[in-house]
Amino acid sequence: MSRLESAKALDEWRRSLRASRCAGRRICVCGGPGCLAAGSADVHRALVAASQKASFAVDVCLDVVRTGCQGLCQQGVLVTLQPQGTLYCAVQPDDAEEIVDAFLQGRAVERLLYRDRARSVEDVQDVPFYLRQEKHVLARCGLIDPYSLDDYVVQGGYEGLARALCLESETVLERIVRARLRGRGGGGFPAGRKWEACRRASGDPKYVLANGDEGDPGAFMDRSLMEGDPHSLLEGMVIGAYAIGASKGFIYVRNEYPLAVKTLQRALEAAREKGLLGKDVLGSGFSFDVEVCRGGGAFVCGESTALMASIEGRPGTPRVKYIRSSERGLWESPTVLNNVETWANVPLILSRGVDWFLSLGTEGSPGTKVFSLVGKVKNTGLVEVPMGMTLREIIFDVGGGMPKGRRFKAVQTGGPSGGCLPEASLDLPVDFDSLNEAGSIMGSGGMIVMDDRTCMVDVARYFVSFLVEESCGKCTPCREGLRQMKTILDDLSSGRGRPGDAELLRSLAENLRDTALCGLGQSAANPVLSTLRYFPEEYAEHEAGFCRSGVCRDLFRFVVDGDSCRGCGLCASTCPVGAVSGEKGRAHVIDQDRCIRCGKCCEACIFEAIVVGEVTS
Amino acid sequence: MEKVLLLSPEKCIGCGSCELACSMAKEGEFRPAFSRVSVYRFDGGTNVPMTCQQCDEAPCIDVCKVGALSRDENNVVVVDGQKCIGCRMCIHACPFGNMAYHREKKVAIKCDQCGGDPQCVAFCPTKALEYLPADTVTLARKKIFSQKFAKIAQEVTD
Amino acid sequence: MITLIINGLKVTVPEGTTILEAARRLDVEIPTLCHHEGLSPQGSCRLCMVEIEQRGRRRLVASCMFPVAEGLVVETETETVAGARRFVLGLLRDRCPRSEEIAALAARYGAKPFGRLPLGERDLCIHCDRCVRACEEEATGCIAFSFRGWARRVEGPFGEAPADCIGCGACAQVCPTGFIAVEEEGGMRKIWGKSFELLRCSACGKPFATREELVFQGLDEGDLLCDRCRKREFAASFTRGVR
Amino acid sequence: MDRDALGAILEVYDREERFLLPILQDIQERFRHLPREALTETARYLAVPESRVFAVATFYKAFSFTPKGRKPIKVCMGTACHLRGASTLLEELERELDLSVGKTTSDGQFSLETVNCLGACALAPVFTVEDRVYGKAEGRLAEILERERKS
Repeated sequence: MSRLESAKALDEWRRSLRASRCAGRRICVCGGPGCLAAGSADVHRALVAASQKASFAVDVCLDVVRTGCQGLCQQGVLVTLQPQGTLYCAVQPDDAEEIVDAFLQGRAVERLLYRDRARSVEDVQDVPFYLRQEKHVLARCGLIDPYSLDDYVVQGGYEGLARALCLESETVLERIVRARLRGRGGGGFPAGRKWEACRRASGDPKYVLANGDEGDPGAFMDRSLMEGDPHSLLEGMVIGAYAIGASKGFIYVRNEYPLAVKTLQRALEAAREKGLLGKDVLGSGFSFDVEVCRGGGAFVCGESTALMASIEGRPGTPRVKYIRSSERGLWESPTVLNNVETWANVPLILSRGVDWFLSLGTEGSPGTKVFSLVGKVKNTGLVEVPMGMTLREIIFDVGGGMPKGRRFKAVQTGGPSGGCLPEASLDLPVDFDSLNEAGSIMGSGGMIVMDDRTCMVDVARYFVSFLVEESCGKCTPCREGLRQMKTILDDLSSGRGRPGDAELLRSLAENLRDTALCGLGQSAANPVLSTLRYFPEEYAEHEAGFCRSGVCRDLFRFVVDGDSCRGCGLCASTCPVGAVSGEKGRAHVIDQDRCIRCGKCCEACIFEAIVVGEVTS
Repeated sequence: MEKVLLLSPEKCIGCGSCELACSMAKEGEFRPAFSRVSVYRFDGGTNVPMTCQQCDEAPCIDVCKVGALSRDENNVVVVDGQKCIGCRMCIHACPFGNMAYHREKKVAIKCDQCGGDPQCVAFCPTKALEYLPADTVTLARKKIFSQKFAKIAQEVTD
Repeated sequence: MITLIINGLKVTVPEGTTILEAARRLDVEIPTLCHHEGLSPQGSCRLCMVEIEQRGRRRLVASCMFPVAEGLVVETETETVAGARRFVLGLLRDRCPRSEEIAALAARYGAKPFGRLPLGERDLCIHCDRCVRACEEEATGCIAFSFRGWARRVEGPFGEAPADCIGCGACAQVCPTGFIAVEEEGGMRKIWGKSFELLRCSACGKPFATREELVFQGLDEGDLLCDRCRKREFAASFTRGVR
Repeated sequence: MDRDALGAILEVYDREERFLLPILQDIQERFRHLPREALTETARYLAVPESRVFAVATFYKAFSFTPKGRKPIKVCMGTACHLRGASTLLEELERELDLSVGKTTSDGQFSLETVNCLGACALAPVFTVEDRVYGKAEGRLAEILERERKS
């Protein structure tokens, strides 16, 4: 493995790699977070063993690789066969031999295929979940071995960097500006403008940072990218550094993502060895290196100035930033910070062109966006769609809608800094500006679907409790205001609510939004303000002591609707405390003194006969 | 022209008018304990008025990291009471004891030559304290005085 | 030089001046808590918020840190500003119900506590960070804020008396609410749970400094004189010089 | 405390302030908590005030002052898990282990903590024991814990 001394050498290397692989058949085992949890390591081991056994028998080389997230986490462990693109779902280690045998014989294992209304779908592209997606940033994620630089290069990796280094650095910058790339991590600030300001700023050295401190609960986009396609992030950073004139970069990775740290470190070593990073990148004379920093477990470190404080070795408390980081950032030097997904878009803009990028998405928000679609939705997973797709299309077409006939109530975007949007907002095109107008934010791309058994006051309380834990405590509004809001929300969800609480909450939240020091505090009001805006009736009911969703345990009771109950007994057998009783075939009853209101009976009932009723004193 | 405050112990009669004038000007009351200038009366009738000599290399300024001590346009070292955090480092640092700590206001105090109109000079009946243009004659006199200080300082540190 | 408008009045100040400094030149009153002229700005108490108009957008900014800009329009007495002050002071009233300083400010700006927090132990600390900055910037940095959020508190390492404290008392001097107590009695100074035996002046015998203060400055050798005796000593040796 | 182990951790890093966080992470990993002497030694090594080290050690959730269990159990409190009953799961775990959040069992085997999102939302509610992820585990808790106890 020698260093690549020029863009041409990279090209030649790519061609020779491709030539040596043209016959390559591979079995890709998903190693994304969801599949790992579902046991993908065991599946991988079994498949490796099975393929080795098979290759003794027949003289065929089968490659078994562990890839990053393939997307459809709900159906994990996922296995995709290349080059056919056959997708297997819910694979167990025991299935390994059958998969390998069938692969060698050129047929599919019918029982493991994705099933769509009794029809099994063979080609991964025809699975409805993937049908409406446009995978560009995630294109390689799930296809390549994240530890293999060869894999990345075969798939066109570092082509963007090679192109960039042939251009003047101003031209590279100008392309990013013209592509109107907006930051994928929060408010959607134009990346090009940030880069430009940093390039112009005086001060040396300049830094580029990648924000991989993905703290939003229910979001794993950046994790999937870092663990599944680390070089795309690196390549983006090198291009950015070239455009800005930076010599050093840091990737700040969330503490809870040890695999991402390991994957990135391996990628850094491989890239350095090949001369794609470090001194004199691809013989261009430009030098740049990157270091990985582990976070310490603090949500606030996703805020840019807190992240920088953390890299500097201090507690992650944000600074007032009336002077932008692009002028005075890390160690007071000009700094550009973008999140992982934003960086991963950069190579694409260079290799495929600005016009191609602008052809995706909307006028104001070009390109695609990666979401983690979770919560009460059939197909949870990692999705990439063009900006401007409506919430309805994402949730119902890609996500397959609500499970088990439940009713949609709200979708939460943007994590604790975002908001809850109601059914009436479903036709909203998803882009930075329309989400903002609706009272939420794009955030980094968490999308959590909620059904009629979700209490919006409880959701607000959940996020505010989260933020109380995560507030750094530096500024008065966030430290004290959130605590006040939490107290009121606790009161509301435990029957101690008072008339006027909703109004008091609104006033506290609005003041918090207007006076807090950093982005975390300012946006911390969103979960409260958006639920107040779209679900005022639930707050009114909680003030009076009722939770219609059957979540706040002191504010409702489960009752059996005698007309609907068929007496099947499913509820009684599910109840963990034996509170439901009744004769077979007759309407059942719930002993209210015993009932712990866990809702298991309600979930279990297929006749919707268990309903939420008011507490009668 | 810049002016300098000259001390002439040989003219001092130890009347203490300067201390009273200073505390009145700075504190609004006659409290010699809070005066920035002090008169020391020794046996044998020698009286010495003492106040800040506005050292060229002032240890008080060096030690103050919060920027409460600085030189004004007349080269006088002044305390900004708003900036002072009361750490007393300057008080320990001054080799001549010319910085003091105001126990009530909890800040450092020193002679600031009353912004160009030193009251001690105005009330000194014998010109033991003088406020003169920094011309050649005055500077020569001040130099002699300072050299004595330097010599004494030397003796003490030895 | 930059010209801006505060409450309809023009003021011209050097570049890099903050709105607060510019306002004080006009004698426009803006309440502050975490601000201290000797310490690096922090912008965390959010009491000094003022309303600015920039590119047609109005918003609240912390005047103690916002740098002036040409043509900037600032309002310090709008209903929005008053509301923000009431909010911040109301929160601090709940946090520090025993603080007379906060009560006085709250009364002055019409703020009331919200009164919803569960009762519990309350101290006088409003988390302005002045003590921490004073110690860090002038002394040894022996105290810091530990933990975070509501639980955040200023203390020595491990919640104990800070080993590095030199007893200079600057932290107590800059504390706006008197949370940090410094006691001086019988030749002892007590602060942060640490007791210092004060050194006595070798001339007059009065206790005048902690040994740690002098060691920190490298002044702990030779005759240890208080400032008054140092002054007298020099006056005395001067008399020898006169003769 | 094993001073050689601490020395080995420190010597990897240059004496720069910015390495405070990674050093503490290594100490936490090695000792499963932050021993006090280690913090004092780190402060000396990096020439930063002890108060700074303590501030960083208490600010970030990754650190603890009492030893975590050999098998730390982390319960995901992410939004998806919350909606699908994470708090009930946590209650059940507390009951099964007779342990409250933030504590370690007396034999030092298990400690219980909550985390904000493990990224395994499809399996919500989830928890991990070391790096093993368990999803949709209601009703199987006793069995899982028994297996973990023995392995």
